[in-house]
Amino acid sequence: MSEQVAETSDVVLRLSGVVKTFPGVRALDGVELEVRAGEVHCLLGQNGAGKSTLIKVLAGVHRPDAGRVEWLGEEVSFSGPQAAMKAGIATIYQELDLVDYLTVAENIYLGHEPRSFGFVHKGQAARQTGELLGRLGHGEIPPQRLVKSLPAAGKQIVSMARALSHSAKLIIMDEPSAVLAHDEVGNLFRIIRELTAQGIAVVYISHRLEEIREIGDRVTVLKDGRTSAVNLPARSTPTRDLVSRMTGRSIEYVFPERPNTAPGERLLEVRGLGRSGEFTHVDLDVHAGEIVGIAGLVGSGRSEVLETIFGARQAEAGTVVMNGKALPPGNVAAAVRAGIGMAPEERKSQALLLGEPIYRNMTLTTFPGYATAGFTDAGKEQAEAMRVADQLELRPRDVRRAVRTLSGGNQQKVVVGRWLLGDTRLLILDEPTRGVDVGARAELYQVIRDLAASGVGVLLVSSEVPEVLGLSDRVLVMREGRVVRSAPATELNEEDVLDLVMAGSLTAATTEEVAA
Amino acid sequence: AGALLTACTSNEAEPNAAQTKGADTSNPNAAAGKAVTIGFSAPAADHGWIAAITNNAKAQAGAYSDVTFKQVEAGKDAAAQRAALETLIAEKPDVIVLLPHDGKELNAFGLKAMEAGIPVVNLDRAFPDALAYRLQIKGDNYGMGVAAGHYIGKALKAKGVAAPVIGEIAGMDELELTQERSAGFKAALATYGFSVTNRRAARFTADSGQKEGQNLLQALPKIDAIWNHDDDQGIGVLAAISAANRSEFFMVGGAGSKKAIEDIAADNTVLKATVTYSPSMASSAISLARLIGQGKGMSDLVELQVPKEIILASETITKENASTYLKLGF
Amino acid sequence: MKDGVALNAAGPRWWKNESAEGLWRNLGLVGVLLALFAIGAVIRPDLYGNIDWVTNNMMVILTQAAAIGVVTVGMTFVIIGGGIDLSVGALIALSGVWATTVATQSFGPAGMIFTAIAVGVGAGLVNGLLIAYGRLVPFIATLAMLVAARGLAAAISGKQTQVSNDQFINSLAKERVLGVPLLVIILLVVAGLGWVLLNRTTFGRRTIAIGGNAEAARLAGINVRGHTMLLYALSGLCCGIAAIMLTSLATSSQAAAAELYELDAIAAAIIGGTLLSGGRGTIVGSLFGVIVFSAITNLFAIANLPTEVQNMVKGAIIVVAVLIQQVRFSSVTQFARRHGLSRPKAGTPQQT
Amino acid sequence: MKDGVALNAAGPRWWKNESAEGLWRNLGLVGVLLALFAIGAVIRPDLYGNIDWVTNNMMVILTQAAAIGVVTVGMTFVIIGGGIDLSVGALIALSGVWATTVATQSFGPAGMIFTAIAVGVGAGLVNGLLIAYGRLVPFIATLAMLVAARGLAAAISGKQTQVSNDQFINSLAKERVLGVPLLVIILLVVAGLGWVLLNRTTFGRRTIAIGGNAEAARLAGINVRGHTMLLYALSGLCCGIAAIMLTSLATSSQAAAAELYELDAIAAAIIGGTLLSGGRGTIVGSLFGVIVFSAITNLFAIANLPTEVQNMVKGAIIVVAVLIQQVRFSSVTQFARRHGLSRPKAGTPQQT
Ligand SMILES: Nc1ncnc2c1ncn2[C@@H]1O[C@H](COP(=O)(O)OP(=O)(O)OP(=O)(O)O)[C@@H](O)[C@H]1O
Ligand SMILES: Nc1ncnc2c1ncn2[C@@H]1O[C@H](COP(=O)(O)OP(=O)(O)OP(=O)(O)O)[C@@H](O)[C@H]1O
Ligand SMILES: [Mg+2]
Ligand SMILES: [Mg+2]
Repeated sequence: MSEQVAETSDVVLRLSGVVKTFPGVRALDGVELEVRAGEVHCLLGQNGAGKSTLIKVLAGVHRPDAGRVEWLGEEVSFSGPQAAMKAGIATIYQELDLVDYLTVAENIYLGHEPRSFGFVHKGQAARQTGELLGRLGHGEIPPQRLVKSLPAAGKQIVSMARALSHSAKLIIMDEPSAVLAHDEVGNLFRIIRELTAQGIAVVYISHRLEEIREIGDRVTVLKDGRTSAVNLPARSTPTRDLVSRMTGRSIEYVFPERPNTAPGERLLEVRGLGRSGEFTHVDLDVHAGEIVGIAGLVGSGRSEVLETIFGARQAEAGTVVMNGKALPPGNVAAAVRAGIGMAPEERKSQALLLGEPIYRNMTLTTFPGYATAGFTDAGKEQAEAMRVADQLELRPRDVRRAVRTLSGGNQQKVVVGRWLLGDTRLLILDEPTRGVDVGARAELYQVIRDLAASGVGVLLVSSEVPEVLGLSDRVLVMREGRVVRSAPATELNEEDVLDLVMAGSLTAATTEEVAA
Repeated sequence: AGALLTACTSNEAEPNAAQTKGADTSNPNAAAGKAVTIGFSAPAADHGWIAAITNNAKAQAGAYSDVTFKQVEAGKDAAAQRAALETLIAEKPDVIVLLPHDGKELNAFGLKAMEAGIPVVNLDRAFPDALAYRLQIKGDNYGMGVAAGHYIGKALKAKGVAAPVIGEIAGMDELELTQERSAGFKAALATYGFSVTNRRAARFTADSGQKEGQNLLQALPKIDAIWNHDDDQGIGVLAAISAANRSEFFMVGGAGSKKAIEDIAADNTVLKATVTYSPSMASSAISLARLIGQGKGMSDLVELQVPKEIILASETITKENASTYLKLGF
Repeated sequence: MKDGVALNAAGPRWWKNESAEGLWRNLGLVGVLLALFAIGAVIRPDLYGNIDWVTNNMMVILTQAAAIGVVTVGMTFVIIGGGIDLSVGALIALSGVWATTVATQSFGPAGMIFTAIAVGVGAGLVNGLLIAYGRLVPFIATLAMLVAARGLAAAISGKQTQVSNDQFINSLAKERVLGVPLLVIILLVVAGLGWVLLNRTTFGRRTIAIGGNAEAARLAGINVRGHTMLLYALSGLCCGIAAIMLTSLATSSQAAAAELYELDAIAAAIIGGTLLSGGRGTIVGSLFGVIVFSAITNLFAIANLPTEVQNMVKGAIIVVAVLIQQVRFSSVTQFARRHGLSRPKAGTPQQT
Repeated sequence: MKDGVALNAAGPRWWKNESAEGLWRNLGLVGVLLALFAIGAVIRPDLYGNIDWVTNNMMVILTQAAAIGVVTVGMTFVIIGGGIDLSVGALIALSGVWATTVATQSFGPAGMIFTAIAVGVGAGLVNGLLIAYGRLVPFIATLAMLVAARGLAAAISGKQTQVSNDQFINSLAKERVLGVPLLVIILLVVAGLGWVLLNRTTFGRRTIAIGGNAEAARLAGINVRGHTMLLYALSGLCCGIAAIMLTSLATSSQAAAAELYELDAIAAAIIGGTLLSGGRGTIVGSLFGVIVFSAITNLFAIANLPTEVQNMVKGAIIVVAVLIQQVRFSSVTQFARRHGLSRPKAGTPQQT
């Protein structure tokens, strides 16, 4: 795509002055957007800037309160998701909205099943699903398997296949890469390129600037529900510019400096930990003041290791010793008592009480601490939650709001913020920055580093290799349920880690790459 | 009256004329006297017998020009009935006629009303406390079981069956009246040296009767006699019997519904007899309540006041006397 | 569909802070109560014109709400905690029957009360054990308990209604304190304690957390199983208390007592705003729910409707009552918003 | 960033094995049935030694499962779709009573069947309307319907048991086809159609979607409300069919018929593996659930247990049956895992 203004006939979608108000929040406040056929149009903005709301307006989920939506040259007002889909707009939503007890194929064709007289053509659906998944580089996911049995990344791929299953002219992707590991993102980009080559437009949302640089053509930046910049060239606009248009400040995407003090005494000692079929012989130590990162592919068993250490899964082999005391396997309460905290991977299902206020979510582990003789102290809880909200730049800052009304990234901050309260000695973080915007991400890095500096041990998993390398003191690399390398972060670089992570699957992948 | 008519009668909601007593000019008590307000309460009718009780009471009251009939609906359980009665007391009727969900549970209410100076006529389900009622008129549940037991015992002895297989299909087992019926049945059978081989409890409904009947037939491949406590649920029991093509035994019913009496008269089913427990007692209760309200006695008796306790005899209806009872069937 | 959240996802209620919604909901129920009162006044002006009668009638309504109200408090906790207790009616019967056996009665009122409560709590613990540690779904476990407890109660009572001869127990239902029946006071005390427990203690917070998202609660270090067990024990405790209240009212107990109380209690809790899927609910709402049901029955008695008509009308009233709550809520909110009474429209995301 | 690096078949697998769970669960129920049979054989060797009797007894068990089984098929759809239908027993009574009024009977069997089905579907549609468009929670809406329908049935029947004179209707229950009672065949046909509907049609798949994730279903463009309404109509349809079956069995109907069928149907569905929170369930499992309940009652009759003992034992059997399903499942899985046949389940508590 050229970066100068092309003929208007190219424009498939044009939004002007779109407003969407939720009680108490004007989520969109006069948004302008112009998307052309065959381009990847990136939406940037801080958590809560209104990106998801905007795409929900496009997808017919929300009706705008004001403004004009032009689709293929005509003003439209979609009556519902069905109408938008019919018009040729397909969407991958930020929150994974799949049905657990339907198969992969059924999820992909939900609502537009290949059918006659109401009977589903299972074979046809399966075949087409196989083709779609194959296009996505995941022909190995069986179409007849229940979605419930897939990990988060697998579900994301199904969501993508679902969007592809509509013969759409515009595909909207709301943070599709948030749950994807590095190699998967490459895959995603290959698909996006295929799509755009066919003249299909893509609206792409991500908080990872380097992705936008790689795949994007033009960028529209949202700030507080308003368009703060339109149609910037994705490749050439300086990061500093983008960030300042998003945040009004200039924050660099940098990691806090590692202190050169030696880590303290050993906090966590894991020996020979194993669960059959998931991981085996995991040994690891975390010292006070140390940040240990685990890198690996999706499905390499990282989350399982974290959950087993925490007692959320029952260890079948090995020991977990915290502060010199062995923890009983499969007992979260004991782990928490021993001073371990964990921010789990899936915020919606594993971490949040969506209907409850923010502060109660933040104090979910600590509320007994603020209580006197079993009586809770709401004032104190709110004050403490407020402190963390400030620290993490939670928006909106009103801690009495229901968590459900927060944007995805802000929900993630609540999950992490929970463990900043109370006296956690070892913090386990599974994908802590999933969906968190650039500015807040820097804050979060700083918070994690500060925690370590105060003597807390941190054990973190992230699918972003630079994050693991940049933030950790020591890095473990996992592959297929085993730790294949453990080294100080300074001794590893991105290439090394990727090599380690993917050894064994590289050959096959390369063949495929050639084929594609 | 063929089979067709038989069925239709059961679908009528109107009370049977024979179950009430019209103005009898030869009886001085029938003459209009002091106006009496009678409060009435019976459990919500979800089954034929209770429905007949309420209908009879209403119809009997309607036959007297001097009676004001105030019915309060008693809902689904004792608590609901207590609640309804509270509002009735507030209206200060002259007499209360009450068929309680449970005599013991409503004993306290009886006491309260009597203390408040309102005579209480207990219909069918006795209060344990003698101070809680002015008059008790009730059927004889134990006697019903006894009657059924004797009918079956005699018939089997006559046939010369030595160790008979006897089935019993009871009504709702949590009701005390069911226990009394079964106790009477057991005692009467014992006098012949017989006992119940299998006892199932249904729920006074035809569908539950069918189910328990079917199960009973299944458990007992050969049967000599069955006593089914209630003719309403008996419709279902008979259906089960006919579906299973079983006829090696005879059955005795209970209560005395019109359909049962007709079946007995027609003699084309295994139902050979039924032992009565007539809802006509409700009509009598209203008549007596009126007399109590007017301070009169029963004209055939020497006593100047209505006696304190009347127990209806449980009669046995067979093919022979069915025609006389037909008009009493409900 | 279950709780309407999904459908309303885009609706204005989404953001709404829970307490305000609970308030409107309760106001809706108060409206229903007033409407019932008004209907009564139209039907029977003679009675409703008499202030003594009206006061007394209110006490009658509350007295009749007392036992089921106590049960509903326990039920509310169980439902908020993500469960359900179908056995409450049966446990009342079992506790009541056990407390009125000749043997128990020989220990006097303290013995009877102790027995009723111990039986209730014990059976509740069994429920809790089956659910928390046996991993049975609450519906099935408590249904099994319902059936078994009714059977046990029948066995203990020999299917006879057992009369209470204890003057103290029997007098409870007659006692009044400052004109308020003792049973009503017991209900208010239980509800008050329940309110404090739910809203002001860590126990309540855990209950809400477990019902809202059991996995999140577990990962936050809450002992989900132990707590779940306590919830059913609490419900059993309420059944024990209710059993004494019912025994006192009826001066007797029997195996068939408190029939279908489970449905009434669940319905009252839901009408009061408790989410059947767990995680949300209020004691005050449940209390109003129970009182509405009691007032409906009372009005029926006063209007002297035939039972079948009662039932038809009752079905309709339930529907209308719930619809009123909803209409009131959303329209009033809109009204308030239009007149700037509620949270202001913000041009930018809220910065409180 | 590198392009197109994919996980391939040689890499880690992406899924856990869960699909076998339904199978194990049903096997568990078959185990329970066998156990019940074995108990019967021990108690009454005379009967169980007779092959004719045994065959016939199986038919009796199935016949008694027929009406409730049909209802359970409808209930399974409703529950999978995220709802619940408490009104089924009442709708059976209402449909049955309406179909057996003197007036309806005068139209002959076709009129009766049509009436029963129309009444069932109509009432089901009212349920659906209240829930889908009136936004009432299913529990409350169908509870209101329960109360109202029983009232209406009582009004229509004049609280009398209505005898069916229609020879055709009455003969349905006696008819056998190749030795199998017609009612059992009806059950099998309904269950078969239900299975096809659930597993092979868009209607069924969308039902699962709505119950599993209503928001996802909405985003996929499914008309959640319309579909929800159809689900309750379907349940009503099943009630209408069941009403005819019960009327035929009892050669009569009445307002109090089909007492507590709602609890039995829900329990059967859950025991059969349907998730009470929606989104999962099987028709075959529900069928097994119904048959287990029916077999229990049958065994009680054969063993001649007193009612109170029956109840206690029934409670225990339900608990044991569910536990057996679980034990079987996890221990077999463990066995398989130890021998490298399958993958372990996650440590998170199992939801039944
Ligand atoms: N249904 C809703 N009700 C009330 N407020 C809402 C609702 N949906 C979104 N909001 C609010 O609208 C604002 C924009 O949210 P949105 O989800 O669009 O943000 P976003 O840009 O996608 O953020 P993120 O990067 O964190 O996903 C936020 O302040 C959010 O709290
Ligand atoms: N060796 C294996 N064989 C089969 N399945 C596996 C294996 N290892 C992991 N899985 C499955 O793959 C899924 C993903 O595993 P896991 O969540 O541990 O990945 P992860 O490394 O944490 O990735 P992510 O960062 O996306 O969470 C899990 O459902 C797990 O059961
Ligand atoms: Mg978003
Ligand atoms: Mg993971």
